[in-house]
Amino acid sequence: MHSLIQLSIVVLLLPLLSFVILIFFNRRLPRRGDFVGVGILGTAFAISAYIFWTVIVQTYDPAFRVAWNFTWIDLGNVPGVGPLQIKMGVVIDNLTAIMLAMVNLISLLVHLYSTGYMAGDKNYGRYFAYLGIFTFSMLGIVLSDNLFSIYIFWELVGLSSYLLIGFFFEKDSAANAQKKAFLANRVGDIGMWLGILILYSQFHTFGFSEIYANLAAGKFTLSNAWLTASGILLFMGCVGKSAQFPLHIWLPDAMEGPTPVSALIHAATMVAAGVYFVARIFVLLTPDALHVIAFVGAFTAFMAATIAITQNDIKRVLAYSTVSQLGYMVLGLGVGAYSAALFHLVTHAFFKACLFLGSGAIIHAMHHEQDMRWMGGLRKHMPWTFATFTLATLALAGLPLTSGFMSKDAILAGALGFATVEGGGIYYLIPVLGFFSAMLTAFYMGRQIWLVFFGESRTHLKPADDHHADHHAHDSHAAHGDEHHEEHGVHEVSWNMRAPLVILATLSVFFVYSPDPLDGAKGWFMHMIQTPATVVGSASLEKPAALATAQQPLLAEAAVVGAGHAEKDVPESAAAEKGEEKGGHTFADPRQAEIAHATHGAHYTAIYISSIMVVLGISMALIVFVFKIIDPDKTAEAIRPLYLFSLNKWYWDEIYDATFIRGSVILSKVLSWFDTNIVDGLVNGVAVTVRKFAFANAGFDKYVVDGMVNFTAFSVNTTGAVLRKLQTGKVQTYVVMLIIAVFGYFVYYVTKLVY
Amino acid sequence: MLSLIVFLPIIAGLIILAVPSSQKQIIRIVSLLAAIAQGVLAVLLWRTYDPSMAGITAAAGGNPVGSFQFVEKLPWISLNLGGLGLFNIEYFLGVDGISITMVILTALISAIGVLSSWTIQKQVKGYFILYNLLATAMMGCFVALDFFLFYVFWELMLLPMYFLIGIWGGPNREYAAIKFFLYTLFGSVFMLLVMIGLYFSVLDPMTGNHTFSLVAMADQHNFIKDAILGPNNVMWRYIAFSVLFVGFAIKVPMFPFHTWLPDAHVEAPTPISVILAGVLLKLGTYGMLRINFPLFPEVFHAGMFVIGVFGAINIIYGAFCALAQQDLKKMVAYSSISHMGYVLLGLAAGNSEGMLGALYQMFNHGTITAMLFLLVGVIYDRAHTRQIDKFGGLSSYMPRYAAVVTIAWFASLGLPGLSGFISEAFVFVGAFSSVTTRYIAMVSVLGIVFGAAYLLWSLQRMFLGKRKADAAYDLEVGADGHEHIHFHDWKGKLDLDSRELVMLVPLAVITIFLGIYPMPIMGMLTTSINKLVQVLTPVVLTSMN
Amino acid sequence: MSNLTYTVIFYLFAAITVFSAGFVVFSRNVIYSAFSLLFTFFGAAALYVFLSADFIAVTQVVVYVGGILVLILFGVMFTNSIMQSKPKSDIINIVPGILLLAAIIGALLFTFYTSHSWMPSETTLQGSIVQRIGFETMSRYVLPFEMASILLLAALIGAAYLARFEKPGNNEH
Amino acid sequence: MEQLTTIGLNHYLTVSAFLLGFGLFAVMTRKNAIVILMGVELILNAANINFLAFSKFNGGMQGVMFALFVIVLAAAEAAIALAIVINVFKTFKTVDVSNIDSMKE
Repeated sequence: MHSLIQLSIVVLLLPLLSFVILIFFNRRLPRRGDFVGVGILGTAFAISAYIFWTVIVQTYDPAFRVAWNFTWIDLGNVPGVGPLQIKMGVVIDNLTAIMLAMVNLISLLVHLYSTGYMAGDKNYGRYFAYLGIFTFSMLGIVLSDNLFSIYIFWELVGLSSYLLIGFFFEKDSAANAQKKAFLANRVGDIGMWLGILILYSQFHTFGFSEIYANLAAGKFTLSNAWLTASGILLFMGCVGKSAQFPLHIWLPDAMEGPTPVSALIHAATMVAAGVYFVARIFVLLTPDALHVIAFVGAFTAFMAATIAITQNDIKRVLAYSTVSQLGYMVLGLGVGAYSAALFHLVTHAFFKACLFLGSGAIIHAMHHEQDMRWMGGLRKHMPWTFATFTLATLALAGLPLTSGFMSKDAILAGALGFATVEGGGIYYLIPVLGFFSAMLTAFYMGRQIWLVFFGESRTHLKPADDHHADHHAHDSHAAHGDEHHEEHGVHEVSWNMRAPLVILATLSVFFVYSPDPLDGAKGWFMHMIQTPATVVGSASLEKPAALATAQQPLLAEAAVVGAGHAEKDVPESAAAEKGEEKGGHTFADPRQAEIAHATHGAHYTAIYISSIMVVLGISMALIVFVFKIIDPDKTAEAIRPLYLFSLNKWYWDEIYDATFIRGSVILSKVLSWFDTNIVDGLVNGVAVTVRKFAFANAGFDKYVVDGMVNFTAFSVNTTGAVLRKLQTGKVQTYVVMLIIAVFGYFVYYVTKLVY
Repeated sequence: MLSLIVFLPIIAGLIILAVPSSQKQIIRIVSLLAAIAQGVLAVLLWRTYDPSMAGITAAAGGNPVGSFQFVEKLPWISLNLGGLGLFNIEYFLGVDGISITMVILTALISAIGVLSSWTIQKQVKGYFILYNLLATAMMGCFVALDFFLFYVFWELMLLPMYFLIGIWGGPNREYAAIKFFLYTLFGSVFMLLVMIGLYFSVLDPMTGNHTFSLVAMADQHNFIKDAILGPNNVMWRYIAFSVLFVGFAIKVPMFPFHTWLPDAHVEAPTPISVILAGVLLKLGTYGMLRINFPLFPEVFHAGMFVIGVFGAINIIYGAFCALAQQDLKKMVAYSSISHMGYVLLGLAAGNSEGMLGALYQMFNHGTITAMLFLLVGVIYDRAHTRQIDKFGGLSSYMPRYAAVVTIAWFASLGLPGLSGFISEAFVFVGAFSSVTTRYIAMVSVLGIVFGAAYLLWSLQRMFLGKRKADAAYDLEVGADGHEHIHFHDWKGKLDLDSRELVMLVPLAVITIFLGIYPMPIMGMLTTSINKLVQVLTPVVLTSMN
Repeated sequence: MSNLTYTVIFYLFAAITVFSAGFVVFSRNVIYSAFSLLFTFFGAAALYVFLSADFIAVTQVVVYVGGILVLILFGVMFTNSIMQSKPKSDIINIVPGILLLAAIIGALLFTFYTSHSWMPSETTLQGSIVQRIGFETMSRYVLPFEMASILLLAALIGAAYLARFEKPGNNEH
Repeated sequence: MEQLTTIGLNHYLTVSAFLLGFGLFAVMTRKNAIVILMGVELILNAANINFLAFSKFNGGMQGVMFALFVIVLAAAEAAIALAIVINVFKTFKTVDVSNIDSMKE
């Protein structure tokens, strides 16, 4: 067992340990045991940092991969299949290493931040326990080497997000939100599960590498439509977790959870898991599936951006921007800009976490005021927050010199290239939507910055009626008990909440990733993460049977090139890697190669357009909110329908509520009525008829059959009663009878005698 | 050994018979000891069981006891019918992979049931005597390998169940008890007919006369070609299969025959609900596996699709009905209908994954549903109502209870890491892998979502949010300044007391452990199941890919 | 003595017997009927003499008149207090009684006189039969004789037991 | 005329018939137990007359012996009967047989 594997397993299990300790003993530990959580996460981060160092920095090899697995369930000698085992395992490659480090880092920072933010909450200890189990399941997703365990951790992530969203479960809104989130995820999960089933029913294995090997060997006997279907179904899992278009509704509501949780789960890690998963299964996605993914991503990015413009809740704005950014990533994957998408995943994780933690600081300082309309002028009061928040905002908007700029424009370049390769037409919609939402992003982020930090404080403008409706719930009281009641001033947050902001802000500057602020492709990241060869290239679309023959030579030469290209040669990995990616910019799949080439061509165009868009957006924000040339309210009035449309989030909630939720509730009522009245009624009806017949039968028995018996008894009885009268008990009566009898006999005798 | 494990409760019942009925505590303790002893024996059985032996049918060489283990085989009833030959019924016990797990489950659930019967105050003596009788009958059903013996135990089960529901039940208990009794009797009558028919169409390869031995029956070679249920008599075989299937489906319960279940559950006292859902429902599917399918494999093969459809109906229909319930116990009852649907679906798949999932689901459903009913009982003891809307915000006031409920609820909705998930997953894997039931599986996956829906909804309405205006409990501010919950006439501990923890924690631990590492149970199943699948498929499965 | 006187005497005694018997039956007064019973017994005894059963006749007088009649009189006295003016015993359902009486007697007489003709043997009992009774008793009827004696003893004891008076103080029932 | 003058068997039988009839009548109709007893005696006498008459006219001794035993039995019977009557009287304070029906129903 490779040492890295052991380390990674330790990393995986540490947060679970923290969960177990805290869930059982948090009340017995001092400070409710928050130091346990922070400490354990610190250790975990240290180890994962070591892994990162070894994998990324020391063995600077794109094809690096070590794997280990064990038999989890042994089904014995299954008829029709032969010996069959279900394996569980761990795989470490570059992507895993990076994700490990990222997840642990953000989780650690959030733990640290929470010690300040959640201080004094009555379930303080349990909160850290939940953070622990979330981190555990997230790491599980990152590390697992097969679909089954990914599905397991996938659902566990759903569980922990359920627990954390509903942390303030006494608020009905929170309870609803957690239920909504879990169910939406479940819908995605069953799609993903069906996708897994399609693959399993073919290969009787869950492991990635086995599946890819079988696929490359053309063992997939169903029609190719099934393969596309499996791809899209698996993507549904991502749609659920990463809040893509049909199932995006849960993410904004999830903001009911504590703000650090929003930062950790609903900005940085969990929602990114979907993208990570699609990246893992990228190689078995057929071009059709990729097209679907690309369009879904583009649409989501655009829609979320339009909604984000008009939201007033600071966290909701960020939530929708998250959805939109995730749309970017999915779009990137769809167009085959694999590494760009993952790059954006990482960068976005950092700056969006920074933004959320910053907003958390603001909310904390504003005594749980979340509505931007009543903020403003915080620039002076909270300089640290202001600085970090602005930096992160620039990164999100995608201004040059920030990490966001590099990743986003890589994706857009990929989109352009994709469009050109696919031959224009409808496919140009994708880059167009991308650029447009880039502009919108710049606009609403500018709006947010202005509303929050500049201008004068508008706290007093807040109408008193809904003052602290439920924001001022128990936690605010508990959290900052009395010191707020004496001095109500806004103040900078304490160090343990400031430090994470600073760290995250630094991580959203370009030089962390690439020496060239304009081209992320020159950086280490894009080098380490490279687009894998898909085992179902366009060549294999027509006749999957020929896929094996079509694929083998390509793979072979790819392997050669990869081996030649790689700085450090890791034979085991090169051998283990069939369908997985190869070193260098060589692609086993001609289509990918084409797209990559076109992307290179489109690189600078993308930069220009996107920069223009961003500048456009920001200047619009300035025009509207700084120079007041256009009055936002008047504009809103002017385009009221559009404004409402955006403000009400395109009415998705209403639509779903009217169709699915109401529908299923009504259906359930109907069915249970059917059950009690029709099915059960039928049963009872049978029972009743049987009883009726039985009663009739019983009547016959009682009055006729039994009647005869009783009549006999009765007659005997009466005769007895009559005859009893003769038994007077007087001797003389008997004598009389005797004599009468004798005389009777005599008469008889005489008559006999005479005649 | 098996006889001991079967008849231990009866012995306890006899002892109780001697105890004066005023000595309630002694009575309880005696039956508890018996249950514990039974559990110990079951564990012993489990440890000494050899998972490499398949069972199911007679081994090669016509060994009459097959590769069963712990076999006990004595002539029981043997009378000479002259023309009809020798009529011999054997006392034939034995276990294989399919039954050993059920034996363990039964022992476990009976012990839990005794514990939860502690609160029964009415006619304790009679209650425990009937209870022990029931325990014996259930255990007997799972280990009997002679069809006649099986039938005897099967019928023996009805009587105590009827009285336990009919005397110790809720307000509408007579109706429910009668309904349960008639329904099951209806099924078993047909079973009797088929049993006789089988007897006259099967020959024991050893002795050459007719036999009731299921081991002999499970081997198609032992059938007389032209007998009433012989291979040549196709129509009658189909009819026999159908009526037998209906008989077992009533116990499961399968869709059109399920309506006795909610009534019985709602009316029955908590321990009886636990037994009913934990063990009795399994007898239906166990009977299918042990009797219905192996004896008529070709009919089963033809009927897979139909069974699968009914399974899917159970899953989704049950989930929807549960979604609409106001009574918590009724919701749980419908949820177990839905979960037994998974079992049917897995059986219908007819391949190892599906069967494995089905059997594992049988075990897990036993433990999980037992938990659910115990938890319902806990809240009912305190609040004297089960209306979901009468609660709310409980988790602030009863944290321990809320925690266990959360575990149980999530186990029931198939959360990974808890045992329910693995069984459902395997059911779907199997159902999807077989061409016959692929599309059914696709539809039934919806059951996962709706299962989550009704469970989470009830969880939210009862435990989250704040106290409802018309809640079944009051709030009062205690000495320490915190709010405390207060039930109107509940003297006992507010949160779970130690007895309830002793009942619930083992189940929870089992659920979690088997969710992480299922091999302890699955390991015993696999060999038998692979053998069973071979028996069930006359032709090699082409549906696998 | 002449045949005619014989006949007359017979009729006389027969009449005495029958009429006194009738009086026994029909008189309302128990005392009277008891005493007229005396005459009946005497008449019967006389008839026995006519039937040349002189020993029986003597026994009849001794036993009946000297024993039974005295017993009966004692019984009368025990049961009916003499002081009360006339100890009555009224007659129930007299009419059917009379009818049956007539019927029985009529039937018997009818039988005797019409339907049967007795054929007496040549040899009839002549002279005294005391010696022959002695022989018969000791030879042929010895067993009935002994039994009779035992019976008498039993009757004696039984009668004494039944009729004894309990002392006042321990009253049965 | 010859019938009347020469005394034959029938005359005795007639007498006994009358006695029997009267005895039966007494047993039937009188309420006083003692009178009934007298009736019984009459019946016995009638029987005796019969026995003796028959034995006279066929010259056998059986009738005579039987009559002798009848008398003996009659004595015993009378004694027992009277004792019973007296007991009855002690119990019921009456000898009216129509009232002595405690065993009735």
